[in-house]
Amino acid sequence: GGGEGGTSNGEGEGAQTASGYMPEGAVAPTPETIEAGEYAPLSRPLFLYVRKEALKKPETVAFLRYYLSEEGQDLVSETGYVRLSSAQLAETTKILEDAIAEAGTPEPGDTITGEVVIDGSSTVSPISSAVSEEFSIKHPDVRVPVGTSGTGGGFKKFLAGETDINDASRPIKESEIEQAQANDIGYIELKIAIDGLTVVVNKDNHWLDGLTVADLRKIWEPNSTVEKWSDVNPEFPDEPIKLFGPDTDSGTFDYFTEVICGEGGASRSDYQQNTDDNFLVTGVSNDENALGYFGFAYYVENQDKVKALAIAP
Amino acid sequence: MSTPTLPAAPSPGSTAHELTHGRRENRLFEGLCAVSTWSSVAVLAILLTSVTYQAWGWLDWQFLTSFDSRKPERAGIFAGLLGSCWMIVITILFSVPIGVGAAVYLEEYATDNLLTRIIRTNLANLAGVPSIVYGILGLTVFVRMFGLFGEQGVFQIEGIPLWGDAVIPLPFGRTVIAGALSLSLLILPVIIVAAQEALRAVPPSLRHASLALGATRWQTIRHQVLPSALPGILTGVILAISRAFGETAPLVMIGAMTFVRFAPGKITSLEVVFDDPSSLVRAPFDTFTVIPIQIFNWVRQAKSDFQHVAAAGIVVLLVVLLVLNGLAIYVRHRSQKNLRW
Amino acid sequence: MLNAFSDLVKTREGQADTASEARDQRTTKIETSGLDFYYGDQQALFDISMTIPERAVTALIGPSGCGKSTFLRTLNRMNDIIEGTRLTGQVLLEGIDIYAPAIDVVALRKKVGMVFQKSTPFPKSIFDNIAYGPRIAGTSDRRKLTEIVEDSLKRAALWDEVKDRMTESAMALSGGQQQRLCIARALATNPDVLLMDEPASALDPASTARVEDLIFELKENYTIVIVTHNMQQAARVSDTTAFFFQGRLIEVGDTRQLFTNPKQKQTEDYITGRFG
Amino acid sequence: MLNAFSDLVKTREGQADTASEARDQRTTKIETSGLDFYYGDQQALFDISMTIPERAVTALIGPSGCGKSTFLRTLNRMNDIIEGTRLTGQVLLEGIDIYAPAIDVVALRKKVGMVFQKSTPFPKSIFDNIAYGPRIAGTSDRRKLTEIVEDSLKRAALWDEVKDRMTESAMALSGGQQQRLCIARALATNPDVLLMDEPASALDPASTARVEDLIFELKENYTIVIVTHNMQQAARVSDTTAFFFQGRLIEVGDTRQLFTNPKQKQTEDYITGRFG
Amino acid sequence: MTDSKPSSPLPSTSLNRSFTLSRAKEQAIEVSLLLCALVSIATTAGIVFVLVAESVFSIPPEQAFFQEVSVWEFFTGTQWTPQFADKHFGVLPLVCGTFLIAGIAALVGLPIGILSAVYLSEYATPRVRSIVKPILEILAGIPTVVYGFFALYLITPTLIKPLFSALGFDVDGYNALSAGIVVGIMIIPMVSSLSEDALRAVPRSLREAGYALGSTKFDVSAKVVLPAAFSGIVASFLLAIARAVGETMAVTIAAGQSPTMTLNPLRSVQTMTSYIVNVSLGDTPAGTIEYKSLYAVALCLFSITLVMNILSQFVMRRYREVYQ
Ligand SMILES: Nc1ncnc2c1ncn2[C@@H]1O[C@H](COP(=O)(O)OP(=O)(O)OP(=O)(O)O)[C@@H](O)[C@H]1O
Ligand SMILES: Nc1ncnc2c1ncn2[C@@H]1O[C@H](COP(=O)(O)OP(=O)(O)OP(=O)(O)O)[C@@H](O)[C@H]1O
Ligand SMILES: [Mg+2]
Ligand SMILES: [Mg+2]
Ligand SMILES: O=P([O-])([O-])[O-]
Repeated sequence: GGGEGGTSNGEGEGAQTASGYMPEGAVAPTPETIEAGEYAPLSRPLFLYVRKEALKKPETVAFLRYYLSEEGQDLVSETGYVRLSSAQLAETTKILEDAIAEAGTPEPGDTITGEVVIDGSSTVSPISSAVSEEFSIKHPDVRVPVGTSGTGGGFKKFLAGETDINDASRPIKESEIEQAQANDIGYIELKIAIDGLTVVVNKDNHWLDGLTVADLRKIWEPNSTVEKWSDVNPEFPDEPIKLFGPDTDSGTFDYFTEVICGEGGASRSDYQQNTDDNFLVTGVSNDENALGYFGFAYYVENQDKVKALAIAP
Repeated sequence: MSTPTLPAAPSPGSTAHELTHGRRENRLFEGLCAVSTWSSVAVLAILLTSVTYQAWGWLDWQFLTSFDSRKPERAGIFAGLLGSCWMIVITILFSVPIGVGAAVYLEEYATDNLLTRIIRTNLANLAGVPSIVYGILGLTVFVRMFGLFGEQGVFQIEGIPLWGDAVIPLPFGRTVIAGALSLSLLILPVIIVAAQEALRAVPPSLRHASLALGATRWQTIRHQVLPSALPGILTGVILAISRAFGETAPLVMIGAMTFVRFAPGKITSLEVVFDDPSSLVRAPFDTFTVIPIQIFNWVRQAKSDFQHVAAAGIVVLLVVLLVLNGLAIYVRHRSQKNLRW
Repeated sequence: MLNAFSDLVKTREGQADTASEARDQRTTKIETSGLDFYYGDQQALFDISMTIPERAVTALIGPSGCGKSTFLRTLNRMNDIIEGTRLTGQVLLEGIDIYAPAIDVVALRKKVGMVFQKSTPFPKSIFDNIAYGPRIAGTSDRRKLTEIVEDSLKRAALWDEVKDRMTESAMALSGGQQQRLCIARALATNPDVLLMDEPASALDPASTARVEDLIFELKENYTIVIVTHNMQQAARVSDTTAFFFQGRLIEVGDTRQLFTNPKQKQTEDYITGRFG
Repeated sequence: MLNAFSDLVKTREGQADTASEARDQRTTKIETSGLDFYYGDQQALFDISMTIPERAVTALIGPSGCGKSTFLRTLNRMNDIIEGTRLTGQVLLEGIDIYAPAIDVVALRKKVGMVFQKSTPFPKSIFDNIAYGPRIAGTSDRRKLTEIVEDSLKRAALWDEVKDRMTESAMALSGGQQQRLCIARALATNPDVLLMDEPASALDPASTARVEDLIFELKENYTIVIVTHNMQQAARVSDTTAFFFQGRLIEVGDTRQLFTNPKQKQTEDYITGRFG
Repeated sequence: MTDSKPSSPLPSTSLNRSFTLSRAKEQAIEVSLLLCALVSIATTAGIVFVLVAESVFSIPPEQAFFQEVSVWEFFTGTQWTPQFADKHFGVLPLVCGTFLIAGIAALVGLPIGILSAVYLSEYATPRVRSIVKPILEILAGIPTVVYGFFALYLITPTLIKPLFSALGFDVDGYNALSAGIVVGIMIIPMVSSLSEDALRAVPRSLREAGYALGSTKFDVSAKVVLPAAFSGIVASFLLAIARAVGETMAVTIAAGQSPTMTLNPLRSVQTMTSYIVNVSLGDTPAGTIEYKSLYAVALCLFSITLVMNILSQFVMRRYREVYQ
């Protein structure tokens, strides 16, 4: 393939050598831009929903405190998300401590045992898994299994009382609140990190560095006619466009379709989809003409394999 | 008809010429067949070396004794090893008695009627059902129990006498026992067919001799037929078990958890069992992972180092399988030595 | 050829004579009447009526496929285990119809032991082979078992040869020893009747002679029915001989008389080797 | 018994006589010298030296296991396909050593056809069975093939019976027809020599007669070597007979002379039925 | 040993069935063994029940998959988008993906398998056979995740990509070709061992007849033995293809998840099996139409493999009769 947009310089150490197409006002996703809210519209907060009943278990308390500790927030960065600012962190900690006080849970001792069951968002699960892993090294007798059923799937179990904590990449929905009331499930919402949705292309794509939201909509809207890159923008090469996206069960999908196409679930369907974002990374990194989107974390972990696009509103 | 040549001179005449002319397509075909055959061997060699190469440096004691981790260098297969062991033990407990029992019925009791003919045809068909379909069956029947008991974990039986406070969830949910039951159904046809063959190889004279001594049918089976068929049955069982060991799709359906940092029943060492024997009862009703699922999970990881972790897991799996196969060959060999007719 | 037979019979003439006298007083052990037997649709026995005297040897002879084995196996219902067989008529053992519904086949087979043409030792030790019958009958006392095993082996004239190797595999014995082992095994269940289907046909002459001697001795205590292809053998060991042909009982009578002076033409043709 | 044989031989005496005269002028087709043959370690043939005359029928007789089939199969190297066999000595076909390294076995077998005891039709149509040989030899012209098939079937005296069912499966033919089909199939490759290993032993008497007639006719054009268990048959169809015993060639000679006046004691014992 | 008079029907005899307990035990054993044998029937019944219940009947009936989606749409639709706002339930893309991969597998596995079988049964010395057969058995025993790994990390990047890219084709990272190739490798042992059985069942006399007519080994193998074993070979082919159709993990790992209606082997496709795995991994809530689609797809898969199995059994029985 080849492109008009100035692909000539081939190598380009560090993907940022702006040589490809870049729309006006595009912002690249970095921890800074996301935390500062500059990387709009594709950034969002991530939550834990905790069942109040579960808070009565000392192991849950210990786990959540660890989650919000300095070490826990380090794991947020390590897994590629953006940690809370200290003000935000203080706010979340307060919500948690108030709830603990309300539940009247005894102070956890040195040796805690038991189980904290987590399920939910695949976006959040890397953080929860990392926290779980480190936590269980400190407290070997506490088991913290982390499932990845997606935010919606996780809520189903959470609201049936099967899990203690639900990872969520979006706030709880009206319908889910109703379900909670019906099932008499009390919960608290803890904001624990910020995520940027990242739109990525192949590492060897040298002619594209950014897109507008409008471009993205053109590509992703239902029944989109975009088959080649040149259908998006005549300046782009006349190559087939290969699309990768998360599974429709995921909050990431809901969020992206909502923001880009204006309605949750509204998307073209002829792209390669997978529950597992890792599939998408591999897919995009294997294909020069690919474009995909997934959570910022996966991008951070795979910066050497894929290139993030700057997005203009 | 060629003209008669006199015996004396081996002339370079027509006969001699006729008889000494070679053929090429023969060689070509043999070559093709040989290449085909040896290419399979080559594929195996490539597969083994490439996997071993990728696993090199990753397969160490730490790998065998660690739980899974988000960091490839910390990730280990311990949970999968224990999970696989539990899975296999329970699968054996279910499938071997039922499989051998079914084979004994078909070979020793069944008369040729519609029912037995249906059973036999059905067995052949079952052997060809894709494994994932067994997963769906297991999911509906063993995990969810048709939803008879509502959602998972809602209904539990506690304080079983002898077992103590071990909790048996009903429905079973995504537990070892649900997986093992599904795998049992999966390998049952294999075991039955192998056991049937072993039973058929027992000479009828042995049965007649026993019956003529006033043994009942069951005594004859129990004391004469089964012991004689045992090596054959064992071989079949081992091969079936090694199939179950590598089976992934049904367990994915059952929902064996992919990121598990614990062993079923919290049994991480022998001490745990001694301290709290009821953990042995709890384990089958615990969530689990198995080696092939861990491999599947690692293969899907984007971090390229997980590729090596997966390869290390594959080496462990293949070693276990080769040991099982070796065992089968050994048993077969022993039986040929011990039982001569 | 007739001469050859008379020669043979003569060798034991004294015995045969006394036996012949004894027979008249002897009671009937087994009696069959109007026995028909079918393998599926194919009839293998036609209307067999004969009596088998107690404590004597009855030989069944006849060409291959004439139904000797089939008849023998009706006597302890071993034919039951072949699918699709059917029997009409009666077999009375000590006056009791062994095909009556109330009969326990297992008990019957303990009472009516059987030894096959090809020796069939179990792939176990010599001891376990002999002890098998008593064990399944419920004897578990080791002393008692040892006693039974020794006694049975002695009766089968095998004790001296194997007494030091009781734990060795029975498969390691010679053909003749294996056959006597099978006889001992049958004796261990303490039967009244011993059925033998060509028990020596797979053996070398020396072993055959030992087995024949054994049969001769055993008849003091047991009722013996033996199938044989070998007419010399029938002449040597039996008191009564029955000649079967194409599923029918052609002639039955005192062995000596049957061989020297058969009543039926078919019998004569057979024993003089004109067919078969 | 000797008389019975002479009777048989007489029925074709006229022919045999003329044949006998003809033989002296006849050339040798095959000559073996010092032939030893081994299956693994076991020697099956010992120092066989004999000549087989052209355009005549040579019969090989002898008791079971004496090496007749083995000898026959050395003549077209069919033994080659059995693993672990070994041969020393020579087999000359028209003076050429067929075991020489330069020899193309495939061409040899076309020249030396073979028919087996049990007929072996391929599970194909009658036509394809006969056309098989010519086809693998490279003939693909349908007209030519049809010609060959018709001709071969006629020579094998089968044409009239099957001419309307050429596309039917050869498996549907009767035993005798199948055997003649196999002969026709062998003829279709246009051999010089025809080896037949008990070609009629699985057939009923009527079919046997037809095959024998056929052999008798074929010898006008072919050199035929036939193995048979049936001495009457050997006497009826062959010009020369060779008697094998325990892997050795005991006697070979004019058929009539061998049956009426065997030189060796063993031969006489065998043909008079004293063993075998 | 009692003297007895023939006639008295019920004398005190040891022959009567006195000890009914042991008879009851015998009976109980037989019944429980029968129950064991019936487990296999129950399994089949269970499979059919589960698949049919969820997709055709279900309680209440109007929630059955085929109530919400017409059978016509299911079997003729060319779009499979159960999880989108705009849902389509045309199973053809999945069937197409399945058969594309099975087809590639057949192209790879059947010729190699049958040629190996010929080699083993006609050419190989016993020594070679004794080496090669266990190796093929090992190949058959390797778990399918391993094959998936093999396809994704070895075949695609080092074989398919360079080769087809050099030829100017566009290759997806996940593609049907590499998945098809490994599935083909997987079925080789099955084809070769079943076909070898069929070849060996051809009577030796037929081979000898062939040789006696001046056939080369090639002639005998190709023109006598193979045609004679034809139906046995066909049966092994059918079984192997059924296996390829039902293969799951290797395909899930290596072929991608795109339900596209394509016959291009370089594209990413989704098979019926990998759709099932995908749904179950995503943990779609039970009771939704997407979830039920899993059962409908599984029913479709089950029917296809069942038909192939039955066909192959039928064919196999036919060939057994040939030599009788
Ligand atoms: N299991 C069976 N099923 C069907 N037919 C049978 C069976 N056993 C024997 N027969 C037939 O019954 C007839 C009598 O057989 P039987 O074995 O009693 O003969 P036999 O006199 O013992 O012969 P042999 O001396 O060869 O042992 C024969 O025609 C035989 O083919
Ligand atoms: N394939 C073989 N492997 C080993 N030994 C064999 C083989 N074929 C034949 N023999 C042995 O070679 C000897 C001669 O056998 P051959 O078949 O030539 O005898 P035959 O005269 O044709 O007997 P028959 O009349 O029974 O056909 C026999 O002892 C036989 O056991
Ligand atoms: Mg018999
Ligand atoms: Mg022969
Ligand atoms: O975060 P999600 O797994 O719901 O996409």
